[in-house]
Amino acid sequence: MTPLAGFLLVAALLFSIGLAGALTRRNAILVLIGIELMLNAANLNLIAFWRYGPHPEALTGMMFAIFSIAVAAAEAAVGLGLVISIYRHAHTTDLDMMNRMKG
Amino acid sequence: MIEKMDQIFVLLLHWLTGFLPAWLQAIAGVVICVAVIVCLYPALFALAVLLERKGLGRMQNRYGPNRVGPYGILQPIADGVKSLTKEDIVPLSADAVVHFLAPVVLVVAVFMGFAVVPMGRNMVLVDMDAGLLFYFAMSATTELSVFMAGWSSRNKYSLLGAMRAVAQMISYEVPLLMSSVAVVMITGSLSLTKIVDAQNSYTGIFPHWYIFTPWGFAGFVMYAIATTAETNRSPFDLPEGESELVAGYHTEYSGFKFALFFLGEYVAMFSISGLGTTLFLGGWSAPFSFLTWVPSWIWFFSKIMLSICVFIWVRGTLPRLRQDQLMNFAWKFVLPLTLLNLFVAALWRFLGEGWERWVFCSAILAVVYVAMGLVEMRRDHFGPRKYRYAE
Amino acid sequence: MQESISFTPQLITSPLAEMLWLIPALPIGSAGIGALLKQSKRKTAAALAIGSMSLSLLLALAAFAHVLGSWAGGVAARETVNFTWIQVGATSVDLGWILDPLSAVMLVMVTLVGLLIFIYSVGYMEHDENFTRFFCFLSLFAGGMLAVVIANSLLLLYMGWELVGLTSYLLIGFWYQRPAAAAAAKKAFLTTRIGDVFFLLGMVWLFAQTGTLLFYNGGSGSMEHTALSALLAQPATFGLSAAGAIGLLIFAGAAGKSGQFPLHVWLPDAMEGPTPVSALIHAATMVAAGVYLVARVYPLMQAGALTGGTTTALTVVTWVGAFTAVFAALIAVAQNDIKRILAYSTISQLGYMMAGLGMGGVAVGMFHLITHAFFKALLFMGAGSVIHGSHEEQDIRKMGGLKSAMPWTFGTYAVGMLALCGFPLFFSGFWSKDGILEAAQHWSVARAPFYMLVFGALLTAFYMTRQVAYVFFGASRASKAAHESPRVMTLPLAILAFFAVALGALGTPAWPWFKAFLDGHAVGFGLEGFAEPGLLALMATSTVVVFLGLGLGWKLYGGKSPQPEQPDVLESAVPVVWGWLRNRLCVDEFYGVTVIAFYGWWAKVSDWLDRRVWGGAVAGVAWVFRGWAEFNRFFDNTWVNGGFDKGCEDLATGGGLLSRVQNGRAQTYLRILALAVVALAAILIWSSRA
Amino acid sequence: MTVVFYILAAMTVAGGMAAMLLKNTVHCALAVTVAFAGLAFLFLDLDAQFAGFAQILVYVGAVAILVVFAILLTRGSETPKDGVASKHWLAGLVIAAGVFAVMGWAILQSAAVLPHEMPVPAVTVLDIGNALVTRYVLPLEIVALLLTAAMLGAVIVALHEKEAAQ
Repeated sequence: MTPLAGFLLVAALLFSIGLAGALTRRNAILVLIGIELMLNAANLNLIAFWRYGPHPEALTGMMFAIFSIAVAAAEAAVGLGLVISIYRHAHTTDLDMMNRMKG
Repeated sequence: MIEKMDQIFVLLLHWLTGFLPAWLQAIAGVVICVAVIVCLYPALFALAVLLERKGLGRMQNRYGPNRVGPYGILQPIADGVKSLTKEDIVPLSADAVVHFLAPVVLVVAVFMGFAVVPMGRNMVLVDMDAGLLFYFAMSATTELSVFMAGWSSRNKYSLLGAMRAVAQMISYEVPLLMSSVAVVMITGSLSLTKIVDAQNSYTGIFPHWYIFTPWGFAGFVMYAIATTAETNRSPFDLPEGESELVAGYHTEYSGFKFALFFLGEYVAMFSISGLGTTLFLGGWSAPFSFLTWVPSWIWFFSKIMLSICVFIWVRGTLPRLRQDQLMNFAWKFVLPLTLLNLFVAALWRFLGEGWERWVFCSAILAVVYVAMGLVEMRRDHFGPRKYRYAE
Repeated sequence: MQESISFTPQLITSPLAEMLWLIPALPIGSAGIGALLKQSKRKTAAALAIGSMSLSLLLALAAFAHVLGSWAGGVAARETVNFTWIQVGATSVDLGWILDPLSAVMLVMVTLVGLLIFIYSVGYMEHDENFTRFFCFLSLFAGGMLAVVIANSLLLLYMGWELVGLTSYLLIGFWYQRPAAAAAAKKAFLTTRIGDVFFLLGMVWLFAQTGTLLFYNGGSGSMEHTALSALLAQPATFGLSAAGAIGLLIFAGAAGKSGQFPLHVWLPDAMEGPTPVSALIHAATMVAAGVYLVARVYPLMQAGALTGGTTTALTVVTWVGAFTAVFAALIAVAQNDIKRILAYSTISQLGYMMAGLGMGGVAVGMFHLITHAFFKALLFMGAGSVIHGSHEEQDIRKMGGLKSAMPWTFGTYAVGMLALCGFPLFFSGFWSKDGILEAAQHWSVARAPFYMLVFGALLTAFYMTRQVAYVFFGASRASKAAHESPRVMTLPLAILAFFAVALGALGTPAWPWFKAFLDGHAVGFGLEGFAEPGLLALMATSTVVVFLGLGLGWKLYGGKSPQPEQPDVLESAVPVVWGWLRNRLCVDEFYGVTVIAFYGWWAKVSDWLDRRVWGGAVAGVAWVFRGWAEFNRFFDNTWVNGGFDKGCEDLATGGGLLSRVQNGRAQTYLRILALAVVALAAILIWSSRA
Repeated sequence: MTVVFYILAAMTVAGGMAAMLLKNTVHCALAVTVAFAGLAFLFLDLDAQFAGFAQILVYVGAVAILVVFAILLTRGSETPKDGVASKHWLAGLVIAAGVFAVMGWAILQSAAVLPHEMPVPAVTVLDIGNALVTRYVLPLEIVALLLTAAMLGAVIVALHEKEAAQ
């Protein structure tokens, strides 16, 4: 089993874990954590492809990863801010309780 | 001979590892260095504690510790023994694992920082390409440990202290980074050894330290303020403000864990002042060209001790801030000025050699600093207290 | 001006000629400043205008001296300064100014008379609240006039020409509160405009033919030999050459400005303006501009003439001039308004000048122009002084006996009157008029103009005597006692009187200095000038005629003081003729029933066309579109909107069904997304694997 | 496939698992921090120094702190009575498993499994910096803008009620 495949598998596993968490937990914050995990798995993929890709000197994957880290930080900040304001509003972070936006 | 004195530790290392088989030498070298660092800094810590207590005593017009040994020199040893022999109490409702992990994480993270700080010519553990980044990454993890400590020992004082500490550290990390980025911009490298080399030259007898440039001076002032807050030193020592919350996040710690926290704080002080020395005070380079014969490591450690003395002096002098004042100071005063400093550094970089850059940069900095100082000093800034961060 | 030098390397333009543009620029500039002044700044305005005018006078004198100096060396200099104004492809429109005897003399005359009139009007207008505006207009007028004078390009001349027209409109209508004044201003503007249209046509034609509007340009100007011969070669209608036709068109413009017969009607009404204006514009300068224009383009008119002979254009000019002279003089006899009399006399004198130009050449006409400018300005200002003194009274029958009331005015007025009548030997009018008569005597085409002009001279003497007798002699019929005018008004009168006498010396047959100066050849003093055959006889005739007129006038009007209401002596004698003359031979009425009526009718027709035909068409189009719009509205309401509503309802129901799926739980959506990803990825891999 | 890789992978996956499984939310936060750290070390193992340290700085230093703050501010630390899993947790689990299956299948399908070795790319921080300010300058600026906007947005969203109250 080649190193690339190994990294990819780890990333896939991490992604699935994050997805599972996002799908099964009720706490909004933990859902966010799951999403962060998924993002990180993607980053790992990018870095792995950069490392084992044909043109590492082009830095494409690396840049992709760095930018996605930055974006993920922003996303986390905004998401948590939303969770807090929702909590102030509804006094819960339980996603099952929050189904007001239904058609 | 001078060369030998300068490189004595390096030579020593080579001599020691010389006995080992080749495949072991690299690892052995690293192990030895780590061991040295881990032994050296606690010793310095003891010295610093003694220094602080005596110095504060003098400043507060009283004798410091003077019972143990002549002039109480042995006081630190007594303290160490006491903290090691004390019973290690873990509160019943505490989260035992986290409660145990917190000090460990702190100390580990703090010691990691020394890996990239050059303590003398050729005396850096890992000459990393992204040394500065590594350093800040490590110092960032300490915040987590503080939170762990505060949260795990189910105690509202601890929690409050931890929250305060974390908030404060995060807010002051930004100016800390910014003020160092200026240096990186000028040097063009994140590697601390390169930064020191860039400052290790002289015009006449005077060195090219960054503190002797307009932006460098301003940046150093900002850096000093940020470090004081980052290490929870007075006047920014709210996280362990005795009068408000007993001892902050390590209220529930005792014995060796407490000692670890204590050690961690002081070592953090050492490492961060070492970084400051490296960034602005020319690292291990001599202050005057005719003093270069003095071994470089002596300069490094004397500079560190000097900054420790400044820490102590500040603590003895200034009163403690209020939480909201602290935050306002960080976000509304220090951060803008560091940003301005970035701009000025860029200007410095692109104005090129010559007297103009001195005039322009100094003028800009002076004007803005004076104006902002006036604004901040207006009376209506000291209004009734707002409990935003301390709820 | 680089061009001029490159065209004529042998001609060196002196710095004075370079500076010539300052002469019109100064008054125009002062006008610009005066326009910005506050109404209350009366002194400043007057000082500004007079100062700039006197500066121009100094410059003009300098230029005159310069020309004199060059003339002493033989042929008089003609210096031009030309520059390109607009450059369009190959063709360029050039402007420029010229310094030659003609322009020099005119410059001096205009600036001098103008300055005197400025000074005079300080006194005359001192009670007017629009003092500053008045001086602003005056300066503007002077500037325009001077631009006309120095112009070396027909275009520049036309600019100044129009500026002059505009200012005369503004000045005639200066008291625009009076309906009469406003109407007179309009009349003047429109009438002169008719002439100007012809002028413009002539100018365009000239440009089309010669490609330049410069008069003199070192051989390539439109008044110089090459261009003229080209124009002669070009035939036009009525057996005229292009040169003649263009000349006539330009003459039409001149006739408009200097009130020749068909277009003279505006001039008498223009007397509604303030008296200095009448003096400046309608006696001395503007009306002279027409004559000056003809003199400028004289080469064009004369082109193709055999030596000593004449051309069609000149013949036309002559006849028009002669007719106008007699015609206006006749009307003048029967007028009672002091200023109207002078106005008609001006018209007739302008006729004399035109005739002189037509028959005797530039010198003769211009000489009479100069002398007339001075004594007619004198007369107008005297009349103004009289009006001022007798409390804005203008009817000569309500005056009388002012001789004792205002001696200065009387003395100067008498001098002017005698000069106008051409009192022998001592007065300039005599010599200048004599020159014209002599030219008429020797005219090869016809004798009639000579007799007409002699008759005109008789009438002139007669009506002037009548006027003076009415105004200054006999018992006073005025309601209020008259008083002498202030010194600031009488002083210019005195100066003008001096010139009215002295100028004659420049044109005696014994020493025809003026003619020589304009034609640019040397001159010497010698009584043998009188020895010319027929000259003495002619002088004798004119003398006799003048005395006849004076005596007749004195016999009829002198000494008695008829009341205003009782009819005039001649009226009781020949009432019919008198009536005709009183109504100015009904020219205005004639125009009223012909031209104006025609325009009124035409306006009605156009109005009808507008309303009925074009308006109808527009309305029809509008109606069609409205119908179309109505149809569209119907279509929208029924089909489009209806269809949309139906579709929207369907969509709403569909959405209602679909929205069941959307239960507002984020995780549900995420779940569905993940399922979709799984399916998609599976399909992709499966397809790619094969 | 070195030992280091296996250790780090185990650490990371374990951290992730713990984060998703533990009952106490704060423990979850700490566990996810471990996972983040493990990922950072994986980056280092991939010779991506810069990315690794950036990962530590951003995630361990900032995001984790944010998370615990959020947890404490929303009183999320005490575990609810009726379990931590939502309804349909089983469906979620199945779907996640399906996703992993598809991905693993894809990876094992792909050319990544074919053995090929790449030399360690000689990429210094200087190169990254140059690339950032030359070729990737536009994305850099955009990300800077995004971060500023996100900061302001987060502050406003979180402070909104307070502002209303004051």
